[in-house]
Amino acid sequence: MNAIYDFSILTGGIHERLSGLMSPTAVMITEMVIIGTLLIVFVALMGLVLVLAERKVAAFFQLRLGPNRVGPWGSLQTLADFLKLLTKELITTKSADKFLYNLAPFIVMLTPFLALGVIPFAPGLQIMDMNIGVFFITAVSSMGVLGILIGGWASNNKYSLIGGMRSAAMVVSYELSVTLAIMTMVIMTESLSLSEIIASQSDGWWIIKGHIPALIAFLLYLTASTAETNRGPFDLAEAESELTAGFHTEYGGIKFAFFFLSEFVNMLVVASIATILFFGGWMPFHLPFEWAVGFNHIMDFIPGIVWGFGKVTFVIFLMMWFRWTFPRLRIDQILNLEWKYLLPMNLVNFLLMALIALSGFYL
Amino acid sequence: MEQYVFYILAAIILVFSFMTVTSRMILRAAVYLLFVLIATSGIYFMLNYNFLAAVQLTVYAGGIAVLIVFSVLLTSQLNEKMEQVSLTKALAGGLIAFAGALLTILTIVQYNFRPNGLPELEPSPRAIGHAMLNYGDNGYVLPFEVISVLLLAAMVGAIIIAKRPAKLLNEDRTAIDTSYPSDKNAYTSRTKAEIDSLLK
Amino acid sequence: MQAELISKDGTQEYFVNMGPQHPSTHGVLRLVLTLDGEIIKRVEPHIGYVHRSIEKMAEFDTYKQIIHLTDRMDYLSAHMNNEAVALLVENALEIEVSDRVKVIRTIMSELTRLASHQLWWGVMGMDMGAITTFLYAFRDREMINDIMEETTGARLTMNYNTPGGVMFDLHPNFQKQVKEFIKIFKTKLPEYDELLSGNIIFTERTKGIGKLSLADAISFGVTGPSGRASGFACDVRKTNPYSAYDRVNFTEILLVEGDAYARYKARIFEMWESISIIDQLIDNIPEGVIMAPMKAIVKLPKGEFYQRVETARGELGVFVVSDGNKTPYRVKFRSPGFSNLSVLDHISRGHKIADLVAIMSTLDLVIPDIDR
Amino acid sequence: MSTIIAYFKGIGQGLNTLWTGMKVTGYYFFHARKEIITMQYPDNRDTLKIPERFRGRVVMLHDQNNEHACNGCTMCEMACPNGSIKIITDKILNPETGKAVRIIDKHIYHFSMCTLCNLCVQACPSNALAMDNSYENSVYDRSELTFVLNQPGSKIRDNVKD
Repeated sequence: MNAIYDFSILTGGIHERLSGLMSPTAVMITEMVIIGTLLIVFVALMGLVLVLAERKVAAFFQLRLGPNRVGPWGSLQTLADFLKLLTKELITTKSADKFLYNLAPFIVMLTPFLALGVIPFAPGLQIMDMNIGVFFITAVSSMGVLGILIGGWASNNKYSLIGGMRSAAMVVSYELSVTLAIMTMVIMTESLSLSEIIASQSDGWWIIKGHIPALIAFLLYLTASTAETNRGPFDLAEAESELTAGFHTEYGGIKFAFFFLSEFVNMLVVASIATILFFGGWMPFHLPFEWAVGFNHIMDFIPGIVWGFGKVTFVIFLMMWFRWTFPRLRIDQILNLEWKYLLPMNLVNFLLMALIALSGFYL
Repeated sequence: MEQYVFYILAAIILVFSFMTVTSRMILRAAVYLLFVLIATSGIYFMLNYNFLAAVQLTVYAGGIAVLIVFSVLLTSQLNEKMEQVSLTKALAGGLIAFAGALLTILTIVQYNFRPNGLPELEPSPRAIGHAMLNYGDNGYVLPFEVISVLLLAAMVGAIIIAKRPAKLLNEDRTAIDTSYPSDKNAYTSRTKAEIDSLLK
Repeated sequence: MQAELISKDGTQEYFVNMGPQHPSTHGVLRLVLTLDGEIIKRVEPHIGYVHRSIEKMAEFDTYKQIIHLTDRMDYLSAHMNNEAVALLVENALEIEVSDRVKVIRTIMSELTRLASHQLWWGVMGMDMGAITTFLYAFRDREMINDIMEETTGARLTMNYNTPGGVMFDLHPNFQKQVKEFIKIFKTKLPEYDELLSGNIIFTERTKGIGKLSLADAISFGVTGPSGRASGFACDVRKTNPYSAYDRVNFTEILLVEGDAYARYKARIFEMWESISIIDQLIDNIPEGVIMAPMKAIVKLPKGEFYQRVETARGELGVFVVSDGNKTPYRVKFRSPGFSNLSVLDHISRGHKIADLVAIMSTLDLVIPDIDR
Repeated sequence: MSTIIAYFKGIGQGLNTLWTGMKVTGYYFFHARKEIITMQYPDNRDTLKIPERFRGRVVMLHDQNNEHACNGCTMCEMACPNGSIKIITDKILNPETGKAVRIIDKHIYHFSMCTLCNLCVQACPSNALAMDNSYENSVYDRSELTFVLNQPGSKIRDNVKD
């Protein structure tokens, strides 16, 4: 791998410079502050970019132009919207449970932050390399639904409550499929650490190396994770045409922005996981054949950060494509889909993958 | 540094545990419990025992807490405050809790902790996996499998209990006239004569 | 609000106000739902939020002036509503309009029907969560609106018919534009099928939902595509042909299933039929006057008159009691939306909220048509 | 066995229908440049084509001599279903014949009440009224929607019959 593009040189340099200046504890605190700030900036920036991207993509699917008034190509539109949301009055409905009502947006916002902490976007561009990275992400992402559930209840609105209950029933069941699809790939990667998973794909992405079961696992993961992020066609929690706005009917201003932003950051998280598990994270496109050495070498010259974000963008685009094409499912159909189709298929696929891993029948 | 983090986490656990049992609003109590569970996993993280911490998050914070909130939402007295506990009950409960705490603290203080001399196990998921399915020394395959069977039995039992006699959800739906046959996959236009013949 | 009920299972029923402001009631319809969880126990439509007393206003207007009010009832089939009143006056006075007017009216009716069904299709998709269909439908509808605007001068409230004929002659571009539109729309209509009709999510959500039996359709008076999807042969164009419908070949769309998908399919089939009707007529519009000789002030003879036409939503009846004056004594519109709404409670019981949205969408309600 | 085949067949068919839908939207996405139909309204005023029959609002036709054809017969006032036209007539003496002749003082048109039904234009015996193609008619005050259709200082054309 080309060492020029490794971010650890940069981060290591900063660490050494700081260590020369102050005590280890102070270095640690300083670094934590820097990283925290950067993470918040990153999330805010990605939120703005993704919201704009969603609106533009939706517009092109629908033969519209999308935002094009504020800034060139409408690039500042989301910023303007964000400022508008910031300046709005924060209203709490009269008989809402104020503590829980105000807490819910933060719980929802917390989980993508936690998950982003362990995701490597480029070589060295990772806050913490945990040896159970994938497991950690599934663990924290299961908490996000609590925010929706609590927010839906605390709003004291029947539509919100229905939305929250739907979301809880849905996320709790789809978590199984997400985890199983991830576990299917973990059989191949033989590690839970995200950086090791990426490293195992230096000679080819798992979706190519793992062929049939990997492809099935990818489709299953994509479906289940779309459902877990509450996006269309699984956006039952908000279900505009049935529940007006679902669980965030009563939220306004910046609290609404939190719910809104968390959906997009969650999308980024699940797309990153898909990228890391199936498309080799920031690994360049390599073919696992002898004759492809030259080709592999050329691919190395494209920086890892481009590969990483390029693939994430692709997965996000797929999810947007789903959202802007399909009608919404009904709650019982969603649960049917999970328990009668995704879960059995996942289990069979898991078995298939285990057999393939045992027999060594992968590239 | 680590000490302070521990104190903070311990304080969170203590305060929110107390609030959980004293809160008179059932859903808030559940949310306080969530904080306790998260702080507990924080302590595991501090001990560098990532796997257990993640399990704590998945099973307790993500699973149990969600289920508790979910089932709390299904109870009927959700909007009312729980009744005030009577003084005698509170006293008795406090006394028992105090006695339990005293006993635990005494035991811990009196016990002479010393290193056991065993080699340090690397808490990697790989090692845990090996230990789980190992039937030699330090192997846990029997408890692992027994627990699996137990969980399966519990699940089957839960399904049996939850399964109501097949009752139509739309029982009070006005009876639909089924006098004409319905071919669900056809949906093609028909002439009036065809419909008349279907009706006969 | 009534006390909340405890059902047999010990679960609590509760009320939800769906509307008057709600994204899927498409206007100001208020539905009071009695729910058990997500299951609908009862639907109680509360109407009257856009009541403008058109029937009362019509008592003070001359017959020519009534027509512009009918534009505002079912604004999506404005032309057919106009035609109903115009035909009533013509039949009452026994005026024979020229063939040209008849053919123009038929083509315009079918174009309006197409536009209405296109809008319905887009909104149906949107109610189901597929927002993209809405924009595609509007793209195609725009062409019809442009044709309408060119000839009648308005896009929605056309007020094109008048007793004895039509207000303007066809625009010179009309034939060319309509042929162009038909040509384009024949390639776009299969897309509708690809996007929604065939989509497994869509079929799963509509098949077997909101079943309306033939007997119920007749007893509730559900007409139009909604009624014909249950096998109720109620097409006024066939049963009581008016204008030029007796000289064109078209099939009356009849299905037997009576569920939401059948109602959906009925409208899709109807679009093809509309295209075929326009195809047959557009090339041979006879020459003739566009206005039969009429007196300046129209007075209907004493008596009662009834005229029915097939709008995009079903059978529109106009009932006029005349006392011989220049204004009617009493006017009553039998609007299809009102009868179609009445069946909502009956067919949506036991379904889920999401199904209610689908059922309402397939009934194709236009609230001003219900309230008048 | 047949149920298993049906299960997988169902999955396959379902995925196929989904893919069919995605192809349609995908086509439009990748041909966005050609297919976009948005009209950027306030910017495209120059190229906006309004059909000549478009009913914007009622106007009275004046020729270059500031003369109109309205003799104040109030046919339009009677034809209007909403009462949005009010004609105030005046009488002047014709200097040649010495008879009193009816002319209009003000032809008042309440645009706020108008439904643009075209009946007044049709009712006019001397074709004095017409519909213009204006389409930006919003104002800040209701009173601005009341127009006097005959221009100040205008008079009736000579050849108009009474």
